[in-house]
Amino acid sequence: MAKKSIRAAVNDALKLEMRRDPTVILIGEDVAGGAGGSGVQDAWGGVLGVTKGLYKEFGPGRVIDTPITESAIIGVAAGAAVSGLRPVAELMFVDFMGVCFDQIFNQAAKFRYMFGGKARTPMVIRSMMGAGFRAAAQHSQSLHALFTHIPGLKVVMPSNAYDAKGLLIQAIRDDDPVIFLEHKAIYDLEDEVPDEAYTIPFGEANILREGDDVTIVAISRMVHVAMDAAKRLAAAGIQATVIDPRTTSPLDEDSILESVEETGHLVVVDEANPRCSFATDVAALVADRAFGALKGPIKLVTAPHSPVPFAPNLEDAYIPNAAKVEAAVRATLAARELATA
Amino acid sequence: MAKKSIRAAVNDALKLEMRRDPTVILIGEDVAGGAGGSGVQDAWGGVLGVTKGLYKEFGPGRVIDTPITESAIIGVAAGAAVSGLRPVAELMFVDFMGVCFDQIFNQAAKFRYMFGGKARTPMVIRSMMGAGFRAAAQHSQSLHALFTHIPGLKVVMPSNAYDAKGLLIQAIRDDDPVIFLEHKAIYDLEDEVPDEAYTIPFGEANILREGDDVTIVAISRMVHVAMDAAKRLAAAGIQATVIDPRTTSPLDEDSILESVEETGHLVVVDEANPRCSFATDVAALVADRAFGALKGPIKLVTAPHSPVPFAPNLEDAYIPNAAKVEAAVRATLAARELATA
Amino acid sequence: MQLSRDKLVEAYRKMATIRAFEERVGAESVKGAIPGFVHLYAGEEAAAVGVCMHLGDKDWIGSTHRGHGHCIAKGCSVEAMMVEIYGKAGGLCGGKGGSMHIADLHMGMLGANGIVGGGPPLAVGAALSAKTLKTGAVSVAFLGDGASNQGTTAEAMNMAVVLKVPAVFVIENNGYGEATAVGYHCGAGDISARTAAFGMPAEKVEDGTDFFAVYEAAGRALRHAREEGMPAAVEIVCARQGGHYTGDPQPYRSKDELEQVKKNDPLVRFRKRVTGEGLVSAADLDQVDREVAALIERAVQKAAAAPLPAVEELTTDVYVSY
Amino acid sequence: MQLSRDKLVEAYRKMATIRAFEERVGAESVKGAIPGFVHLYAGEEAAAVGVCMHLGDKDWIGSTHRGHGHCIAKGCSVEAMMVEIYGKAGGLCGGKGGSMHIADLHMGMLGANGIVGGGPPLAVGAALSAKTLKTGAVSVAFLGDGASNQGTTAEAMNMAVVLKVPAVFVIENNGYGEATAVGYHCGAGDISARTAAFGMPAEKVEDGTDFFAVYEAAGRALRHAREEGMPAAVEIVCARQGGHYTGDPQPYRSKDELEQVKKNDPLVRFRKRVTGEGLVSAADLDQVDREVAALIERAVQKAAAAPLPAVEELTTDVYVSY
Ligand SMILES: Cc1ncc(C[n+]2csc(CCOP(=O)(O)OP(=O)(O)O)c2C)c(N)n1
Ligand SMILES: Cc1ncc(C[n+]2csc(CCOP(=O)(O)OP(=O)(O)O)c2C)c(N)n1
Ligand SMILES: [Mg+2]
Ligand SMILES: [Mg+2]
Repeated sequence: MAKKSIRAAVNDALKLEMRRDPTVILIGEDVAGGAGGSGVQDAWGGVLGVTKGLYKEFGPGRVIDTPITESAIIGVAAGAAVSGLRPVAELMFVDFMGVCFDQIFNQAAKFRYMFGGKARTPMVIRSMMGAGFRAAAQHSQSLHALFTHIPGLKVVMPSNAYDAKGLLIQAIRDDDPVIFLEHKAIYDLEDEVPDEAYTIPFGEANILREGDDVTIVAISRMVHVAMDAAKRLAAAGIQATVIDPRTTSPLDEDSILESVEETGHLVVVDEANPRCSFATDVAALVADRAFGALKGPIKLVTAPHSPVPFAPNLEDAYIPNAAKVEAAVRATLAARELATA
Repeated sequence: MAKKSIRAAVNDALKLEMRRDPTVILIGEDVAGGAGGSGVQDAWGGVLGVTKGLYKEFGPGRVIDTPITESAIIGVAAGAAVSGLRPVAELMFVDFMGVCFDQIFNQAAKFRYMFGGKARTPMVIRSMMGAGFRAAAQHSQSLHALFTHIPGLKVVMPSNAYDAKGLLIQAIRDDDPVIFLEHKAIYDLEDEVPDEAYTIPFGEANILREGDDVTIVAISRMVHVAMDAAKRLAAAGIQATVIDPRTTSPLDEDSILESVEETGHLVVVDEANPRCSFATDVAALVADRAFGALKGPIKLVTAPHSPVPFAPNLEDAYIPNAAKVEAAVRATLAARELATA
Repeated sequence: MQLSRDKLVEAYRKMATIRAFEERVGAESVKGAIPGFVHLYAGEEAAAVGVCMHLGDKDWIGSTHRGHGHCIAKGCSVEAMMVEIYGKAGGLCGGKGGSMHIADLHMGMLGANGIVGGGPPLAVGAALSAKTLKTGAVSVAFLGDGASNQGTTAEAMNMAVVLKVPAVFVIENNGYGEATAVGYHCGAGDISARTAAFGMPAEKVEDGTDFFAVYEAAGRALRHAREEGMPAAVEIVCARQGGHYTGDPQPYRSKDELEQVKKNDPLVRFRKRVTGEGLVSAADLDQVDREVAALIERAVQKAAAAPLPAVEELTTDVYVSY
Repeated sequence: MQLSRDKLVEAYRKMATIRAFEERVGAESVKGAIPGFVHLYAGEEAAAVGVCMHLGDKDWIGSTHRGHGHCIAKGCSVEAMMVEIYGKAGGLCGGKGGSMHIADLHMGMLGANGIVGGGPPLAVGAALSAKTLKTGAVSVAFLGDGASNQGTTAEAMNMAVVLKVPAVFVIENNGYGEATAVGYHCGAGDISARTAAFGMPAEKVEDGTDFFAVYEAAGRALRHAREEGMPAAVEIVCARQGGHYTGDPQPYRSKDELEQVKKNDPLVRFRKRVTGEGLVSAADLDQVDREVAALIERAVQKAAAAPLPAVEELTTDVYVSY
């Protein structure tokens, strides 16, 4: 098995599915790059090169460069999805959702329900998320809570290359609209990734390590932050279970609840802003359905309630890190010790 | 003091502030109604007549009808707000936010932070929310979680006429962008409303009743559902505290926490979809900061994870009601009895 | 483009069906039999039918909040539509969509739309499917004068030209977006010229209550789309006979204007022309009227009698799988 | 519209400042001294300066992701800009905004914008303020060829016409939106004609590297806005000398094209003309170049030496009050 980066794994998934299924198309800004220019076509393969090479293999009929008009990109994908294609639309940075949100949440997400179950809308919206690139307030956001809030959407947030490939193939084959969020700061993370196609079902968490003392739920890039914290904690004799739900909608509630039933403590790590967030979502789930097992407060480690700043030191302070996760774990465990003292 | 409906209270607030401050303008679709037509101007005053009469008093320079282009409406309001006006923009139904969300969350909400504190963006976006009108999936949503998630926005959701007037005057005088959500199903609810101008500060909850057994947090129309449930429960000897936060951002955390410290039980009632919602937000707050006081699971009473259906019986089943709130209260109290049994 | 007698009768039947449907829906709505609010298409029949007479089942249309006419013209079941508008089980969308969300993908009807400007990008998407899958289909985006200003419409038009797809934009300029007149809300003054400036042939039918004028202009646009695989547009100047929604007292329209509208009734004009030219007899049209009336009556009976959806359906069909 | 010698020197100084600023930012960025990515304006100087020479402090501009040139042309502090781009304390936005969010409301600069098409509605809003408050100001929306397709732009143009406000849309057609050429992404082929179809005078400056051509066309548009209180537009055909962002290898542009761009350097052309016509001496322009070089050097020194923002500022200024 070869080592592949998340970037390569995503490319791989797209390539394999486009080979397998002629109705899969790619549409977005500069997904090839160079249309109409005086130089070469396939100049970019997306701003960060993720779709590089697909244009060469599949041509302009299936790797479709567009104007900078996201409502039309997403709307065209949605319209194509209900009429026979299986489009993968690229919404470059998820921060741009604001110019096309209607097509996502009022159109694609609601067709099936509004039409009484008579529509299938098999489309994927790939988009880059996350801070860490010194790209400031409009190019660094983690907006998965907004999509997770909306019924009809599925939301996928891979944390590693293996998952990225399997989840994206699943997303493409899935008959519902899927928001597929790639964290741009971990594109180069490598993993063992099989060459052939495989799928990972939605709503099945990945349990990265098991420990009796505390449950840490984290997604996307935050999984790595959580694992760092878990290692530090282990060194101090505190054993954490780390759960990567991989998809926020659907959510593998059982894995989270079962773990908290055992550990009695929950910390959620989420790069997004704190209010009405995925972090609060998991907390509320547990505060209801695993309440009896809880031995300490549920701690959330998130970005502050502020936009993403540009200055590097501020941005670094903005993003949750292992030290903060560790502190959160210690805080909830302290409550138990206090109680039993 | 006269009885006034929420509709009249909103109209009143607009009128008083427009009289007081010549920089306050109203802009939106058919806020007057009739522009360019062969009949009378001021034909509508908004689709539900809320801004009726303002055109007559303030004229076309301050009550501005627009084309059906929400990004331009909100963007114009935001641009006007940073350059000397104090616009009140009308986004008819909050469901339409998807066609203009960028101007709300990436522009207006972020100016001050991105510009290092050098901008003031005193604008209000008034919009109708909520189910119950048999208007189906694209005209019935409760989308306050999406706004509450975004730093830089304030989110106001009045439940009665007195609050509507005071909160709207505060919103207009406020120097930050405010999302002001009027529940269309309670426009005709009447209350004692003073004729003169007054303000209600943001972030201060209204405690409608106090009881020792359980804390019920509810907003907008759900406040009335919660009060109904509280009355039923009182008849059965269960005393509930009912808290209406009035604004979800900022949130009066203290009032909620203090109450739960006393009651030990929390139920949140929210008309929105359940995931990453205001309901989970309040639950997470309490599961962290009032954990030690909790004596039973936190129960959320929300709409299901589905779009709003058209059929009347389905829509009625969709909206949280007093029976569900009562059941939720009984469920969390049962946990205590179980524990103490 | 001479229409056969059968085609003329078919066109009349469709227009008459739309009219009867809308008048009845309006009446039932005022009576309180229909939940929510409805936007009626009465007065604009020549537009939907003049366009859809050129379409087959595999062609696509995207519609608007004022969508009943498009549905009927495209061939959706009138009974299933009525049941849907009543919010009952067995409706075209199981009672979950209602008037503003009627859709019938099997009939190439991509859906009414509660969002002004929501439809055009979707219709371009169906045109892309047609091109990619080489189905030979075309895709029509119906939109109003108000919607023509919406950014999504501009984007869809440009996208259709760039992607070189067989999409036709049909702008039903009924003079108003809600209570605001086109002379105010459309800065350009001329929707067709603005549409043409996006890079496609755009024709204006000044008298859009004349079925034949619409039919011919739409024919040219659709032929262009089918033969060249490229977008085109038609603006149809027409008028709604009623208010924006049932119950709208329309103070923004003068009596004169409303009288003028009544005079230009597309059904009356159609009847006059085809009977005047001896193409179809008045008796035959009367017979159509009777059949239509019976159809609508049956539909209403069925809708009124239909049960509400089972309450369990509240949470079904949010996803294909979840 | 003959420019005085002082004005000519001022124009040259602004263009030279932009060029020197951008070249230095590019170099510092490649060295890693500047966080993130930057979009440089080099090559398009005649556009920003040709337009902004007509503006006063109380006039407004809305800008883009490629905004440094607009800021400098409008009169923002070059030092404070550089500090901002370094993400340091004392920057124009306290280090919180960076290159893509530079704003200076006191100088009538509504902000760069990370969202393509985000600016035009905002600029129309400032024009509405000017009209309502009778300040006599005009408001300019700078936008790119790529942004000209964005729905928000279309909406803003229509809105400006409908609201009758003094907004001027300046479309900097540098041939590309990222790696996609205008010949592909703009179905209309002609941005100006499409803009005119929204109902405003729209002029095209075919050679937008000629400062004088831009200056004159912009003057006509701005006079229209100021005197009639109505919108106008100018399309400026120009070229970026570098890639979309620093580091873009630009395989989508041929060598020929890049050479052509170098030949049409707006600064070289300006210098040739004013010295050739004896309006300003080469020595005087050289002196300006030296002063500009010193200014940029000072700015970089200051930026490099400036401290990072205090970490407590992470959560300040989210709201005026909360
Ligand atoms: C995005 C959005 N904005 C506003 C509305 C409210 N609305 C419903 S219909 C309508 C008027 C549409 O006018 P037009 O496009 O001319 O269609 P017509 O009603 O005349 O058929 C408006 C403003 C909406 N449904 N969606
Ligand atoms: C809404 C949105 N979509 C996409 C982008 C990514 N992006 C940044 S600049 C750019 C190209 C803009 O082209 P143009 O308007 O011609 O300006 P230029 O870069 O040529 O100055 C794109 C696509 C963005 N920032 N915002
Ligand atoms: Mg209309
Ligand atoms: Mg460009």
